[in-house]
Amino acid sequence: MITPINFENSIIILFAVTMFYVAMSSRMEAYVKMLAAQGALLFAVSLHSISPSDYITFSFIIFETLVLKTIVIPLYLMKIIRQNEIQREAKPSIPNLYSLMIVSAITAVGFVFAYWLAGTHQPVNPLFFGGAISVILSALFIIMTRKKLITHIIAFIFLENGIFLLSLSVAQEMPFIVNLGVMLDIFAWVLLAGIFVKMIQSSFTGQNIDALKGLRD
Amino acid sequence: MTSWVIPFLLIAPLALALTIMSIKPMRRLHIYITLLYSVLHLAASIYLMNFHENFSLYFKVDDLNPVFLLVLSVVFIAVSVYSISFFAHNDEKNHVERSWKYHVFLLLFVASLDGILLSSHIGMLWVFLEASTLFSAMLVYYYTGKSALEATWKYIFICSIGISFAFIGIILLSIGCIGGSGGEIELFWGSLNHNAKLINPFWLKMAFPFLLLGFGTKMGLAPMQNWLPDAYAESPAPAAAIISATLVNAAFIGVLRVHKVMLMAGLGFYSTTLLIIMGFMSLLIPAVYILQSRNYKRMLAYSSVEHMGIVAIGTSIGGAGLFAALLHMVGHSLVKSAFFLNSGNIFCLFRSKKIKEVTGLLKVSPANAWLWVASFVGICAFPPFVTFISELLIIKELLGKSIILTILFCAMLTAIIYGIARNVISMISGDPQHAESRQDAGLPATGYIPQIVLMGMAIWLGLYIPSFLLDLLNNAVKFMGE
Amino acid sequence: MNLFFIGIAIYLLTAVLSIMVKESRKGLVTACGTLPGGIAVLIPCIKSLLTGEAYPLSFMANYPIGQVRLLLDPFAAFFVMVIAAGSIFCSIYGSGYMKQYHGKGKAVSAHFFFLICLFVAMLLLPVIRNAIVFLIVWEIMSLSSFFLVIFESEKKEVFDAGIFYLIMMHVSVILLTAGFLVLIRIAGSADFADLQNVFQSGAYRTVSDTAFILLAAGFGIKAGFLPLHSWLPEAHPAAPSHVSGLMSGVMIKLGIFGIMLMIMVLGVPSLWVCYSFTALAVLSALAGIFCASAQDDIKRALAYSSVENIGIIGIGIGVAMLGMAYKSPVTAMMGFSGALIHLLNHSLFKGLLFYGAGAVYMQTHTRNLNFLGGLFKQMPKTGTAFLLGSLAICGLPPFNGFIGKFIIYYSMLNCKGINGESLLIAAISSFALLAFVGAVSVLCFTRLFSTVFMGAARDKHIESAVEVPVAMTLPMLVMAALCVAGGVLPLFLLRIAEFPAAIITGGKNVPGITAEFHDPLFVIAMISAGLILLTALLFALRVKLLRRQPAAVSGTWGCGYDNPTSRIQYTGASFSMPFIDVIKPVMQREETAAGVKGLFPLNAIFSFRIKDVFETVIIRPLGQGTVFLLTRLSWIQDGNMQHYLFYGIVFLILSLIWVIFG
Amino acid sequence: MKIIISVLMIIFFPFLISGTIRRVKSVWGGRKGPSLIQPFFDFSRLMKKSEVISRTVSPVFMVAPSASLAATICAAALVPMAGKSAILSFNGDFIMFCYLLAFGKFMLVVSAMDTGSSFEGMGSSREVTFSALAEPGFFIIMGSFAWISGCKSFESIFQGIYNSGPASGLLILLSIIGLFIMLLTEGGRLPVDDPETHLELTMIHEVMVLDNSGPDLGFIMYGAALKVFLIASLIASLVTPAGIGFVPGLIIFGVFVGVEAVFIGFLESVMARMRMTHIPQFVFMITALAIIIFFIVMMELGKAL
Repeated sequence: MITPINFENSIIILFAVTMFYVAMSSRMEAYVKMLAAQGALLFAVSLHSISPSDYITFSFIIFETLVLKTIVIPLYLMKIIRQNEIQREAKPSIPNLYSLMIVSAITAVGFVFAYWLAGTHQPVNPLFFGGAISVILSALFIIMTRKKLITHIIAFIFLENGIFLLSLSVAQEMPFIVNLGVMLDIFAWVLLAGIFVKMIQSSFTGQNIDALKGLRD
Repeated sequence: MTSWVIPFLLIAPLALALTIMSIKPMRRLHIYITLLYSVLHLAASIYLMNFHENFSLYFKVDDLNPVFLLVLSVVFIAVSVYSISFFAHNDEKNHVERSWKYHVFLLLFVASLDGILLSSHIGMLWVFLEASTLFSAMLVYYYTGKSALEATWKYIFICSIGISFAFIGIILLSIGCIGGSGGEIELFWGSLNHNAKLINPFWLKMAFPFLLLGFGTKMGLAPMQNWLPDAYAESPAPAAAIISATLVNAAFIGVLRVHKVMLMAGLGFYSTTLLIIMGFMSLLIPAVYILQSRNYKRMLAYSSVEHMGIVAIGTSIGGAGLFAALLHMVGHSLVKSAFFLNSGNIFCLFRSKKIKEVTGLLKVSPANAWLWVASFVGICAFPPFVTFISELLIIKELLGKSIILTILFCAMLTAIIYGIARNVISMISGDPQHAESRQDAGLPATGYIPQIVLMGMAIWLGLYIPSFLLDLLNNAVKFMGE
Repeated sequence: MNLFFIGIAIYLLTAVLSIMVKESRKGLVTACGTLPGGIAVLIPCIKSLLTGEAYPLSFMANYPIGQVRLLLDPFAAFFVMVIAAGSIFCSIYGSGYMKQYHGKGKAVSAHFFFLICLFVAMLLLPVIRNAIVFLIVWEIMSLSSFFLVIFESEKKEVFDAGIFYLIMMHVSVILLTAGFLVLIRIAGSADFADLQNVFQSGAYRTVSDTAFILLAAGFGIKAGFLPLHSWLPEAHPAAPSHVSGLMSGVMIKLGIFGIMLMIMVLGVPSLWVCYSFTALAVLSALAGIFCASAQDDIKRALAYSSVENIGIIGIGIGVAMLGMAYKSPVTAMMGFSGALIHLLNHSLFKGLLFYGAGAVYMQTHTRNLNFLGGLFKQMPKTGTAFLLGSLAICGLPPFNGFIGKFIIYYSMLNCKGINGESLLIAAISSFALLAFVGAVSVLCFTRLFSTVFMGAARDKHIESAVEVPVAMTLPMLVMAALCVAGGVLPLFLLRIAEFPAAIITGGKNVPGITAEFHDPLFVIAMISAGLILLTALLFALRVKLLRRQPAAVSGTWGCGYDNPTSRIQYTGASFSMPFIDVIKPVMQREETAAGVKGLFPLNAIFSFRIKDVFETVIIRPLGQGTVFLLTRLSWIQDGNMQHYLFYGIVFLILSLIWVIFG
Repeated sequence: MKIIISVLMIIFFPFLISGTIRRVKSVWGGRKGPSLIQPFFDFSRLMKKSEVISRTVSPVFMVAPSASLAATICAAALVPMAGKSAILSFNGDFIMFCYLLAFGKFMLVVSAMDTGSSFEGMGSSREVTFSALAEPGFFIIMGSFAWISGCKSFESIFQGIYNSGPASGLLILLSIIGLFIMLLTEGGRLPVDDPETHLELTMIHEVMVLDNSGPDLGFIMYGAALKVFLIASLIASLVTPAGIGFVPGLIIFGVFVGVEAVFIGFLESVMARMRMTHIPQFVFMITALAIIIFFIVMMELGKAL
């Protein structure tokens, strides 16, 4: 089935597009901006897709997407970046051009897969699903290829956003799944706070993954 | 019937943790608080073992989790007894002022494990799994410092990726539950098992690898076992002991429950195959690395991977194999925790984790040497330890499945035993190189009693499995079967 | 049976005591505890062996073991007797031998503890009739012997030997486990009696053959059959001498016990299995004695000769199996009784020889033949015992060794009348090769004894050696006396071997079936006694003749060379050289020679050692190959987290693809 | 009666045999040569002599010769002589025969090594090597005979071999050759060993007894001669036809032993000692012959079944 281009779908497509930008650029600020952008987009999607009928969930989600995802986490990360003078990602293991190609390929595959699912008897919204899958896979790809730890954190949050989108796709029927997604965010948030509050001073967050090969056999 | 025991298990640790934080300077008190709670924990789990109670739909004692609870309490008591000597004499870099953290996060960690074991809802289980990751991470990070930080980082990151996979799995499962023919299915284990046939098989099949990999990450199954050596090697001995002996079991219960859903849904073929593949991969990795590991705590970690692999293989066989797997899990928890506690003593004697630098243990302190050897014997599944019986049963069942796999299994076990034996014997024999290793050889009795007791239990089970444990295990097997 | 368990209890009590008393007393306590314990165990065994009674006992254990049956029938009693006797000698000797390690901070108490563990495990094994418990006790036996072997594990070679031994034992127990499980899966019970009921009938022929091969391999590793013998020459030299005496004299016999047990339980396997078993046994005997006659290390040589003797015992078993297969109960009975008798004898003289080697090592601190020599004058008791032991192990009359070999020969002579040329060929070839082995063992042991005890010392250091304490000489002399006694009382040996043999063959044969060669044995006894008497007479005559003229003492006649030193004596290497030349094709040997140069050559070196083909060709490459393969995979855990995640994701995607499209 | 005769033979024939051999050689060499019983005089002279012993030796050196001789005498009791009847005969006695000889050899070798002389070591190592190579052949022969005749003792085998089918003649012939080689090997005669050479390097048996003297030497000499006689009489009683009376049997036996002695002497006069490296092949011929014998036997039995 072909879904008409409406508000929601265009937002999801934007959502996927953000990953392209991440894949191209190697500037930290850009990553964080994209993070904020994704938060905003998710806010919009959830506005659109969650019925305001149950207020608890609704307000919870609103708070989560708008406050946490869009404002707090990006600001906090920006603070870390500023303090440690991490402007750019270290030289990635594959050139940005290729990573862009690969990410777009991943996105394509994701959407194709989603449409295939939708076509074959599976009741999913292909755009939701495809967007989610492509963002998740692209985030994993970013983790694979980028070297700075801070980038890994950011990419992990991208991953969560993808998952959040996925959970929105079943939001109507199973609202608590979305709550779980929120739990995951909180987890990441604690993780950031817990581990890096100590290390903000240290140069740990700016380190390369290559510096962390001490433990091996 | 609803109970007050489960909420006690979930709430009391928090309360105690807060108390400890409020009385940071009174260090001995922390130890006794932990000890007290561990005893209460044992009492609670024995109570729950006899009265299957539930709490608020989300927490339920069924036939599967009592045995896990029991193991958890036993190891917990052992660890908290050991903590007495650990913090009295044994604390490696004398981070006494930070010792409260250890107790706080130990309590919280145990609480989260209880949550995992008792939760009757897939989401609840997942939430507590997250929590356990965080708390255990803080335990791992007990010694600040570069390597500890690196280990913690890898641990947390890999595990959180795993957890995200698990969450994706849950979402896919829920899609299946919506789209199934039977209307909407609640994500309670009970209802999942009951309506397994109604879940849309496609989504269930999609969900399973995600869930298996997600829980398998915490369980230490290859290919996501990589965090395990780092985390175990860097964390303080008692923490390593309780993590290695209980966290993996908790993740294992998740795997078991998902596996059961698959079985109920008639998709057992897929889950069985994936489990056996992961099991054999988890046998291969230690076979490779135990031969060349230079650090005895990492060696122990790899052997944990191996045993999880054995457990997974047993599970995938099912029936008697599942019985053997559960028995093996019990035995492994007992022996491995003793092994790690003992490694704490050895580190205290030699101030080194390098196998090469630890020599002549037999001359430095015979008690530790023989405990070390005994735990080696137990971990290599020689009789009279219970691990021998369980591996015997697993081999028996595997023989029924396929000869090739059996040969592979035995060959890898032999290679692993070769590696461990070489390291352990070279550690106990010879003459001590470090002069300073002699002077503080005198550890308090609490540094030995837990290991001895755990060993004793493992041997006792190896010679005679008491009927109550038999009932627990059989019930669990029956539960998985029906 | 009660007495048996009282004995076991005494053993365990001794273990506890030996831990508690102070180091210098431990040996004494062990010896004093083992003596009554061993005797208490021996009494019911002898009773059952003479009367053929069986004492059962059974109790219920929890799942998964199930019902455990213990049975002290003559078959078990025979082995228990061997073990108990061995344990007594070993503990007495050990109490003396371990004195040299006191006060050196070595794990003496653990040593004695594991020694008694080993005793108890070995004593329990024969009476256990439940496969799983059998495996457990078996593994306990292997483990405790492992800890005994690595007593001096600070030495590199001891350490390596110990690990090698552990691995071989583990392989053997894996094979045993597999074999038993194959049976248990069919029979649904771990009790030997049930297995017997199921498989004795000959149904499931292939299953029982498979199981028999697996189990025979497993037990064969323990016993030291070719090509899995290579742990003996490693572990025996490594272990303290009383332990190696015990292992070689007693423990490896439990491998034989297992094989006999399997014949009893599974009935005789298919013909080709019997034939290949016999062939392997013959080969073990040959290879064992070949290697033994070329070793420079006393204990290595003795270890190889154990392989040889196990081979001889195996020949007896093989002939007996063939006899069973061809429905000739007489041959079967003779074969088994011959094997059992030789087993008993070997436990005596091999223990004795190892103890002698230990005494030599204790006094000279070397085991290398090329440094020893002339010890007889300094250690007359040890020397005498060793001489008698060597004569006995060569199977020469008037010693017990001859009896066992004779019966085995005889059982082969009996093969006529059973039809089948293949059997004849097998019989004649093993007949002839057994004779050859016997002759070569004469070479081997004349070489061993005379290079160690005869002539003059080849090295200054060992001239200070003196006789060892009585705690060590006593067991040796008693064992030597027993060797002679066995030679002159062959009928008694046959008597105690008949009931067990009858049980192995299925219990159908009445012991009287071997009456045919009672009178040969009787004549042999006469001749042996006569030989001893005649020797005494001639010696007396000689003394009488020489009483008048005093003997002139001079130097050895050096054939004109009037400045002999002890260095020009024939060494062990040169002694065995002609023979090594003869068997060159089958023995790999590596020589290192720096020939003489110039008019006045200063130093010329020549040394050669025999490589054990089976070890260099089969065992080592196997192990090294495995290790190599595994180390090739060591890129997995390279410390880079991205790779770690990559493995996971690849696995995830692959499994997803398989799940969805597969 | 028989026993007495056998005992007498055991006492006297060894001397006669070695006497004969010497006589034949010297006659062949154109000399007159000593009387036939000269060896007996040598023996009695040695008995009277005192002894010279080496410093290095131990008590074993004193006991060994007596023990060795005793073993050979015991072995003699098992060998069928006059009329194919032995003093003692039982099933499987030929096994014990071999092992008794081996016992004697063991003791001699050990005592030789006791002197610490390298020459004696040389001799003893050769001795044990070559006799080891002789062993299997003898056993194959006896085993095959035992099967084909269905008997298990020297006596009965030598009886039974005659009525064991057509091939028995061939069997006997082959086995005679085999046994004769064994005689040369065990008895230390040419071409295996040259008892009368003057170069110790080339000796086998003689060099082992360099340091023995007095009665010991006498024992050893007599033992060696006795060994030769025993194997010779094995051959002799093998060719004595079965079922003829005692006296003719006795005569044939005596004559044949004599013939063998002469033949040995003849060989020693016409042949030279082989190179040490060639001796194993020569000795191994026994086994080769024995294998042929075995296959003939198997054919016979195959017909039987």
